[in-house]
Formats: sequence, C-alpha cells, structure tokens
Amino acid sequence: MIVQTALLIGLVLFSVLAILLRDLLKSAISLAAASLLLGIIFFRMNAPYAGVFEISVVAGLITVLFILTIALTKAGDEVRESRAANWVFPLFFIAFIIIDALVMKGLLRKIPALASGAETGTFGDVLWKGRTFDLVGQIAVILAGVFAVLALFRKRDKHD
Amino acid sequence: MTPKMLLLPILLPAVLAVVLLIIPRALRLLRDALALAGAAVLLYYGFVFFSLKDLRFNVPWLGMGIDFDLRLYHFSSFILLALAGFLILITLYSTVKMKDAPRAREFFAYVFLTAAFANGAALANNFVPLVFFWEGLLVTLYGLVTIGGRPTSGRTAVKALLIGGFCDFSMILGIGLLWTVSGTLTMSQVSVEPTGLAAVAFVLMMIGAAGKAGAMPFHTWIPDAAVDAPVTFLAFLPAAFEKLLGIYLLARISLDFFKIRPGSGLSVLLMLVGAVTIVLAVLMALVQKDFKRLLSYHAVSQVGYMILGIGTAVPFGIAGGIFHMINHAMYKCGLFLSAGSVEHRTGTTELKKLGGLRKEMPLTAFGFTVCALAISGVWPLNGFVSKEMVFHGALESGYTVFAIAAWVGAIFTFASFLKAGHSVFFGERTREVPAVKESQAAIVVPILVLAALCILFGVYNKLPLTLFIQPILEGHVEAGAHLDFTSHALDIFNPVALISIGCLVLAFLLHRHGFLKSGRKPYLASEPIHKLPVVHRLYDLAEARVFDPYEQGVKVLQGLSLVLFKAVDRPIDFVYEKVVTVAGERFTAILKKAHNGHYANYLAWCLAGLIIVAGTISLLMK
Amino acid sequence: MTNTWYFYLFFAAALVFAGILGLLLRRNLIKLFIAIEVIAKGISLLLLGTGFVKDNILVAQTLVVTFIVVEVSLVATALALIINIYRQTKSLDVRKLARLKG
Amino acid sequence: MIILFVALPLVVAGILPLVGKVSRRVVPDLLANAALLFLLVYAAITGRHLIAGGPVLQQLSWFGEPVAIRLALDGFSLFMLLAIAVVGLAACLFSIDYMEHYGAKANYYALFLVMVAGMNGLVLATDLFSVYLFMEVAAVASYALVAFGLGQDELEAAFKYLMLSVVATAFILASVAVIFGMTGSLDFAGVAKALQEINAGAAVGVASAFFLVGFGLKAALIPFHAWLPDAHPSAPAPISAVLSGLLIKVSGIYAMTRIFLNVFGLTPALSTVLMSLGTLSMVVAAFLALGQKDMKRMLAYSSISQVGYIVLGIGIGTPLGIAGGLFHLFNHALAKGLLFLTSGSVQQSTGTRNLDEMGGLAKRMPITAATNLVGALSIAGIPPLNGFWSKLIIIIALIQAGHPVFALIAVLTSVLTLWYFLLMQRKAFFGKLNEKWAAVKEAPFWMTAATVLLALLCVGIGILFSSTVTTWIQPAADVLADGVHAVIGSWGF
Repeated sequence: MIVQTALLIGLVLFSVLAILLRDLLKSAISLAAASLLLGIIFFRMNAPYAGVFEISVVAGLITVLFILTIALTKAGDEVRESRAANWVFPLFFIAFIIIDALVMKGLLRKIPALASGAETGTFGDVLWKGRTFDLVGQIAVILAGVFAVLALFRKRDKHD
Repeated sequence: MTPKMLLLPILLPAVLAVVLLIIPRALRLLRDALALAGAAVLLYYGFVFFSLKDLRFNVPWLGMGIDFDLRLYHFSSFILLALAGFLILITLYSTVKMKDAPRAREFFAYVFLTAAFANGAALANNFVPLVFFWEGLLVTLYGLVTIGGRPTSGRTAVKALLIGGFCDFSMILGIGLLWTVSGTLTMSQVSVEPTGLAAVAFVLMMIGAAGKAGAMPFHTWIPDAAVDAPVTFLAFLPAAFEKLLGIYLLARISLDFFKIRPGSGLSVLLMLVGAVTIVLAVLMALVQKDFKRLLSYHAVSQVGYMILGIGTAVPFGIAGGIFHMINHAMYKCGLFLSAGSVEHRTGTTELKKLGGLRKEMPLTAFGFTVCALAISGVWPLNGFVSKEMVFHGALESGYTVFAIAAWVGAIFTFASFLKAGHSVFFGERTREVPAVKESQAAIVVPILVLAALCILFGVYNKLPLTLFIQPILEGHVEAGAHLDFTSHALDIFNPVALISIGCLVLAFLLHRHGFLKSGRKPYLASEPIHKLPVVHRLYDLAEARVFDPYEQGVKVLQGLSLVLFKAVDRPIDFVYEKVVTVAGERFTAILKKAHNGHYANYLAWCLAGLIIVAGTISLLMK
Repeated sequence: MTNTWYFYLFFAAALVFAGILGLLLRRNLIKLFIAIEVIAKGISLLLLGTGFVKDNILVAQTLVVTFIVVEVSLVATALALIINIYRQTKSLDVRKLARLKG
Repeated sequence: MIILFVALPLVVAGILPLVGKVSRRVVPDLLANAALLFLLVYAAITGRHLIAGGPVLQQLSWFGEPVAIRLALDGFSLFMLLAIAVVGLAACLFSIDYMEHYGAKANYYALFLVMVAGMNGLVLATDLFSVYLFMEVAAVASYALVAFGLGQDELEAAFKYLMLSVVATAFILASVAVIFGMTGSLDFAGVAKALQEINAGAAVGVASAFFLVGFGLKAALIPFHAWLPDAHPSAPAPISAVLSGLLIKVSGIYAMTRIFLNVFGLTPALSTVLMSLGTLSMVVAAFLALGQKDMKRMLAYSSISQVGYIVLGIGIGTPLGIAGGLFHLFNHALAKGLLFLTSGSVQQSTGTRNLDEMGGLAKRMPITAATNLVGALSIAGIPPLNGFWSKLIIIIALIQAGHPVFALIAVLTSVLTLWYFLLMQRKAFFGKLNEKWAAVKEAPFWMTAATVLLALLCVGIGILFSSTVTTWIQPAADVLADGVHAVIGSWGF
C-alpha cells in the first residue's frame, strides 16, 4: 500500500511538473515519466495488459508524437506564458487537494455500491467474449485517426 | 350529400391555386375562365351548403382529442356563403385589374389558397385544424402583400406577418389554456365560465380574433398595406375575408366558448376595445389625403362597431355586430373596388389630384355613392340598420358612453366620406388627370352588385336578419326571449334613430363649413374641423401621427400634443419596430461581446456551468 | 475494500483538476494538449482503480486499453491540427486563436 | 443484421482510399452515396419489421460461436437511424458537386462514413462505455472534417472544438467509471436494475451533473455551447449540415435522453435542470442569432436555440413532451440540414457568407431561394410545415404539464426565430439584386437535388405529420416514456 501511494504521489507530481515546466521538451518527458509510473501502478494492480499498453503506447508512441510536433514547430517564437500561472496554479491546486481529501473522507461509506462477484477467465476471454463491440469501435477510431491525419496533411492542390 | 363533401370548399380552391400557378402567362384567358368557374362552383356549393345547414365530417388525426373535424351549421354555412360570394366578385374584378401585374399568376394562386384556408377555418370544429388554417392565412397574407412590388412592400409584409404572428400565437396560447380548462379540443363542446384562467384564455383568444379582424392596436399594417399592396388585395383580405373570419371567431368565442354576460368585466373590455377603435381610427381616416389610405382606416374603424356590438353581450347588439360584419364586408369591398376603378383609369388615388369624375365614370360614381352612404349609416341602406342595432345594443347594455363613442364615430365617418366623394367624383374637374373613360364591365359589375346588395340588405333587412342572423342567436338567449330584430330596425321615428340622423346632419354641416372655409377645395374640407375647440388637440396629434412617417413637411408637434401623440398610434408601431428591436440589439450586443473567441473563456463557462448544474441538482434532490 | 476506491478517486480527481487548471492557465497549444493528456491519465487511473477495488479488473483492463487506443487517435489528430495551425500563423499562442468571435 | 448499420459504412470507408487511387471522383461518389442510400432503405423498410414485436436485442455470432456484440434496436434508436440516413444521404449527394474544389474526395468520404458509422454505433450501443467510444469515433472524424478546408478559421474552429470536446468526454467517462464502481456493470439494463436496488441519490446526482456537462457540451446547450458557432460555420457546407443536423443530436441529445430516461430515470430535479437549460439555450441563442451577419453563423446559433426547444420538450418527461421533443429533433435535422446546404450553395455561387453583401439572389438562384425559404419557415414554425407541428406539440405539452411560463417563453422565442429567419431570407434572397451577383448561376444539379429532397420532406412531413408521428415518433417516444422499465423489461435481462 505504501509503495502504491508513493507511486501515485509520484504520478501526480510528474503530471503537475509536465504542466508547470516552461520548456516544452522537458514537460513532454515528464509526462512520459508520469505515464511510466502509471504503467507500473497498473502492473501492481494485476492489470498487465493495461500496463504494457500504457508504457509502450502512451509513454512511448505518444511521447514520440509530442517530441516530433515540438521539433516541427521549434522555429516559432516562444509563447509568453502568463506570470500569474506560477503562483495561481499551486495555490488553487493545493486548495483543491485539501477539498478533495475532505470530500473523499466525507464520502467514505456514503455511497452504496453493489458487491460484485469475482471475475473468472482471462483477459482474452473478457475482451473477446465480453466486450467485442469495443473492438469494432477501436477499429473505427483508428480509421478515423488515420483518415484525419491523412486529410490534415494532404497536399492542398486545389483549395486556397 | 355525404359529409366528405365538406372537403370540397377546402380542396377545390387549394388545387385550383396550384393549377393557376402553373398555367403560363400566355394562356391568360384559360386562367381567368378557370378561376371564375372555380369561384362559381364554390358559390353554388355555398348555396347548397347553406340550404343543408347541418353536416359533420370527422376523422381521427393525431389522437388525444385532436381530430380533423369539420362542422357545417348555420353560422359556418353563412360565413362559407359570404366568403364564396366575395371570392367570385374579387376574381371577376381581378381578371381586369390584375391583368398586367407582373406577378398575376401568384396573385391568383394566393387568392385561391386564401379561400381554401378561410373555408377551412370557417368549417373547423377542432381547435388544432382551426389553428392550422388560421396560420395558413398568415402565409398567404405575407405573399399577397409582397405582390405590391414596391420597395417598402417587403417591409410591410414582414410587419403584417409579425403582428399577425403575435396575435395568432396569443390565440394558440389561449386555446391551450382553454383546453386545460375545458378538457376538450372539439369546438362545439367547449363552453366555460370566463373566470380565473378561463378569463385569461378569453383575452388571449380575443387578441387573436380581433387582431385578425384588424382592431386596434393590431391594425398598423393595414394603412401601410394600402400604399404597398394592390388595391384588389385590400378589398379581398382586410375588407372582406379577414373581417368575416375575425368577427366570426370573435362571435364564437364570446357566444359559444365562453359565456359572456352583459355588463361583466370582459364584456366591458370588448366594448372598450370597440369604442376606442371606432373613434381613434375614424379620426385618422378623416385627415387622410389619399383615397386608399382613407378607406383603409375606415376598415379599421368599422371593426370597432362589430366588436362593440358583440361586446354588449345583449342579443340585439350581437345581432347588430354580426350584421354589421356582413354589411361592412359588402360596402367596404365595394369602396375599395371603386377606388381601384378610379386608380385603374386615372393612375392615382390622391384626393388632391382627382375631382369631378362623376361625368366620366358615372357607374363607378354611383356604386361609390351608395356604398359610402351605406357605410355612413344613411337611411335606408344596410349600414343604417346595423349601426342602429349596435346603438340600441350599447344603450341596452347600460353603458351609454359607448353609444356616444359610436355616434361620434358616425359623425366623422360621414364627414370623411363627404370629403372623399366630394373630392373624387363631385366638385370641379382637376387638370392633373387627363380625360378618362368608365372602367370595363368586369370592374364595374362587382361594384354595382355590391351596391345593389347594400340597398337590398337595407330596404329588405328582414331577409338577412331572419335568414342569417337570427338562427345564430337561437339557443344563446333565454327561452322565450325577444328575438325579432326587424321590428324597429328601420324605424326612423324613435329617439335613437333621430340622434343618428342628427349626427349625419351635423357631419354634413361640418363638411360644408370646412369646404367653404378652405376656399372650395373639397380635399381640404376636413381641415377646419381641427379648429373645433374640444377636439383640435386630438386632431393635431392625429394628423401628425399619420403624416409624420410618410410625408414630409408636417410640423412636429410639441408639448402636450407630443405626449398624447406618443400615446396613440405610432407608439404601438414603435413598440413593434423600435423598442423590441433596440432592446434585442442591446442584449445581443452584450452576448456577442461575451463570445470573444478565447478558449480559456469558453472552458471557464463550461466549468461554471458544471458547478451550477451540480449545485442545482443536489439542491433539488433534497 | 471500498475504502480504497476513494483513495483512487482522490488521486484521479487531483490529476483531472491539475489538467483543467493547466487548460485555463497555459497558452502554448502543445502545453494545452499536455494538460489534456494529464486529464486522460486521471481518467484511466479512475477506470482501472475502480475495476481493481470492485474486483472487475479484467473488464476495467479492456476499457483502459480501448481508452488508450482512442487517446492515440485523438493525439494524432490534435497534433496534426497544431502543426497546421503553426504553419499558417507561425505561432503557438492560443490567445491569437480568437479570430472567430461574436 | 443490425450490425450492418455500423459495419457497412466502416468497410466502405476502409476501401475508399484504395479505390480513390484508381478513380478520384466518380467511384468514391458512387460508393459513398450507395452506402448511405442502402442504409436509408434498410432503416426505412426493414427496420420496422425488425421491431414489430417490440425492441430487439441482437447477439451476433462468429462462425457459429456467439461473440459479445450486443446491439439493441427499439423505436427510439430506429428513429435516430432513419434521421441519420436521411440527412446523411442528402449531405452526401450535396458533396458530389460541392466537394469538387476541396480535393481529396475519397479521403473526405471516408471520414464522412466513419462519422456516420460512429453515430450509428452510438445509437445501437447497449452499454455506457460503448456510448463513449462511438461518440469519440464520430468526434475524431468530425474534428478532421471541420478542419477539412485547412484555412486558418477552419483550423482554429477545429482546435477549439477538439479541446472543449475532449474535456466533455473526460467528464462523461469519469461518470461512467463512477457508475461502474457503484453497480459493477456497464450495460444499460444492468445499470438501471442495479440503481433501482441501491439507494444512491447523491452519487447519481453527481454522475448526472457530469453527464449533463458532457452531453450538454456535445449538444451545445448554453453555457456549454461556445465551440459550436465557430465549428459549424467553418466546416464545408455538407459537414455543417451533418454536424448541426445530426452529430449534436446523436452524441448530445440521444445519449443524454437514453441515459437519463432509460437508465437513471428522470427525477423531478433532473427534469427541472433540463428544462431550465433548454429554455436558457433557446432564448439566449435566438438573440445571438439575431445579431449575426454571417449566414452560417446565424444558422449555427439557431441550432443551439432549437436544441433548447428539443431539450425543453424532452425534459418535461410527459409522453406528449417527449414526442414533441423527438419530432422537433427530426424536423430540425431536416430543416437545419437543408439550410446549411443552401447556405453552401450561396457560398459557392457568390463566394461570401456575409448577409450584407448579398441581396436579390432569388432572381439568380430561384430554387435555392425557395428551398431556403421552406427550411427557414419550417424551423420558425409556420404551418403547414413540419416545424410548426413539433413546436405546437411541445407548447401544448408544456401547458398540459403545468408550465405556462415555459410555454409563453417558447412562444415568444418562436416569434424571435421567425424574425431572424425572415431577416436572413430578405437580406440574402429578396430585395434588389446586388450588381455584383449579376453573373451568378443556380447551384449545380446534385446540390439543388439534395436541397430539393430535404425541402420536399419538410413539406411532406408537415402535411402528413400525423402519420409520421404515429409510425416513427410515437414508438420512439413510447420507449422513452416507459422510462427505466423499457430497458430492464423488454431487452430481456
């Protein structure tokens, strides 16, 4: 439990860092670090597939995409971030953490929930026998993404 | 005769409208022949239906009590017959008058579509079909006004549509309330006491009906349309069809749906609307210098008599109001048509430019004279009879003040028609207009037919009163009550009639006085009346109210008269055109400024929305 | 067992809130999207944490995997948009993206 | 085979880019339109037989072995499928001519079909997570389609749309996770049953609030609407038509209605919040529309306003109110689709969307002007067009349910609606012909054909509205009016 808590705190810290850091590259890398931690958390929760996906796809592929974008847009001048963010962010964030903690403590045992029976079978069984429709959705969303990227990077031969 | 035949008065003109729209310009004769034949068939069936009197066609439509329900009974058959009669006259007239109009095809199509909707509205026995047909009339109204083709026609059409739309929506709201009160949508089953919510429903529905008939304050588009729309349209919709339908519905509202008692608050409200409409509109009419605009204000003013008559809630007054409705449709239609005839030959309707046309256009002049005398209430024409009945009714209701208002209206009505007739047909021939001929038969015949009807209905008033009016009121009065309206309708030797005749004499003297004072210029005859000590303020503001927006060179009134002016007629228009617009624009400008294009701003709205929604839900759940 | 649900809920809420604050305060387009990614992390933690404490880990796992696939699609589309915007305006400032208003 | 509604557009979308290499125009045109036409025929003809005996829950099998694709078809979803197919087909026909100058037609159609597949999938889905997933499918495709012109405005609009939308879906998914944690299941029937067993007022309240924000943003209810007036005008005209006509309704209103009415059950609190939000959107957006100079932006604000009507109608929760809301949804899909298409015709012919620059176009583009008038009058609620009936039903329902104030506001707003549409019609089509447009010609064949198709439907449904209501709307409304029991009871759990 302590390890899990430490990992979660690390996840939040790296995520906050990713938002707060000025340099884009550094914040992309700290986002990747956060993903890595999340992947480890998933492993520890007996969710190896989700962990693998999180580490390989999110920490890997998405970070690469971010870095690629940062490289492609590097020539532009730096965006002047507002200075207010530097103190507004921690202030509000800490305030929210406190509220969050109080609410969660207050909510304890207030929400009724049905006890669920333990699951049987493997990840594969659940995926194929339980949630096949999601696979159709996944195919569709991948198609959508591919076509979107193709459309956005097409040669604009006739328009404009 | 199967109940299905009731669909004929609706379907035939609707189909004919489409056919007329399709027939190309080159086949004009075929179009005219078809239109006349269609109107003739409708008239024939009008008589057939009138003799039948009792027919019901009912098919389930939407469930929940919303049926497609048509009912023919004495009142609706009377309206149906009248509509058909006017339709054929207007059609005949239009074959000549609208011959060269650029959008003649559309005009004919709209006319027949209007007839279809109007017949449907008269026959409907369920509120939902009624609203359907009623709203359809709005569309054709819009189309007909735009046919005028003048630069301002579009604007006037939108104005008519907005005002009409407002009235109709308030009627729908009223119907909704009435439905909740009575629990049924079938018109023949509704009968409630006008208290509480039902009173609100009554007022809302009254707005719808009176608005369709063109009562104040929903009239401002009619004088505008007099300038912007073809004169045939004026004779067709504001003079005939809309009056018939509006007053028909108003009569049904106050007779059938709600039990209005004499002397009750709602009755006084109706009488007040009627009296105000009579006096204010006739004042506007008196100072007009354009023939069509003058007539159009009378079209508003005369509605006042009908509403006043129905508002008295005594049988005699109601009968007078309904009788006035049919009389008014006849003579006002005739007047508009004769104005159109003059316009047709001389190309103008400005009183100043016209004069002495009686020699060149004797038939038109004759028709006009009869109709003008009828509208002024001269013995023994029909206007005299129905106005007498309204006077009697108003006196019987105990509110003498409304009778006095009606008499005041009668004075000025006659004065303004003396002025109009004197300016156009009598007096000296002006040089602005070259020599002209009498109009073609197709134009003159409808005018003469209407004039003849005016005489007929006046002299033999027993005929319409017993045939048309009496059956409507049967069953609405206590058993055994006096239902003979013919007894003293033509009797000039009773105090009421003597007062009326006194009014006419007064009007004549006023006209003569003004005529002489203005240097024998009849179109200026109404001017000296301004100087009358009692009403001259009112006249000043009336004059300014009319001329200010449309003609230049009128002095701006100041002080009190300005305030009064602002409290009368244009301000109502102002509310429609300016206050709503400006307030709306301000509000819109603020809202537009809020949409400044910044992402963080938009996201903040969403989050604020989340907090409010979550807060509201948790609050409401407790 | 249910107590730990709130434990995960707490961290997930913290992540989502951090992301939203970032969205409100940051101006660089890429930074904004990183904030979106932080929100996405919070959501996947919430999904899996819920499944874990409720003994529905396998279902939760499939949901998270699907969610990650969706995320990849979204990231690709969004970054393609950002690159296109940069090519047109030579800027990554979200405040300059305010031509459409009113 | 209900799965065809999702699978067919996906398969066609998948092969389109390959075909596009061979034939750049004709074959993609044919394939895409044929696919949509098939869906329309399938929905209109076969659909009714499928649900003749009540809602169907179809379990697919793969080589004889059952796989876990469960699709549910009932009155409500069939109704939505029909609406999607009709408006989708019209927009697709319109694209044949309109999308010529954008290039990359095959790619465009592929995105279009993926969006249709996403919407169909959402409509047929039986569990909360699938709703989210297919919402994202349609959304990702729509981001790219909004930006399809690749101009600066298009990109800006698409970016803001994406960023707001992602936040919305995050809230939806968070809510799904909480519900999952409470009930241990995700499908509608299971959740509905479990929620009835446990007493979880507060938590469901919070979940509803999250859903409301998420779906409200998708449906562009005020104050979650700010992306719509940017995104819808920027998209190519047929896409605007689909976005305004369908996407906001499917991923916003359909999902919201299904979950609130069939899964959570409409509590009085929710009903009040829905009606208030609907009224707010209706009024505020009508004023905003009044102040617009850009034709498409005016239409976009009008969409928000009309969505307000729909939500107001459904929020009443009475059978009549729901029927009115759904009928208005259908009518608005037709009419607003039509209006966006005609605005596309105008834009293509004149090159401008600014109403002040137009004028008198009716003389040059009579068919476009006439169809535009039909659409405008239909939405403004002029009889005998379809929009009149649905508004009338909503107003009657409001009065019946004892909300006369809401009814009054709805009536007044419809006057406002008429006002801005007449303003648009007058500025664009009536009046004197601006000399600039002396050489303008009527839009090409397929563009006019698509608008005429929708205009005829508007008129036809207006006249035959009673049969439309009884065959299509009433079954849909019945499902919703039955509330939670419809899902638990008849889907066989």
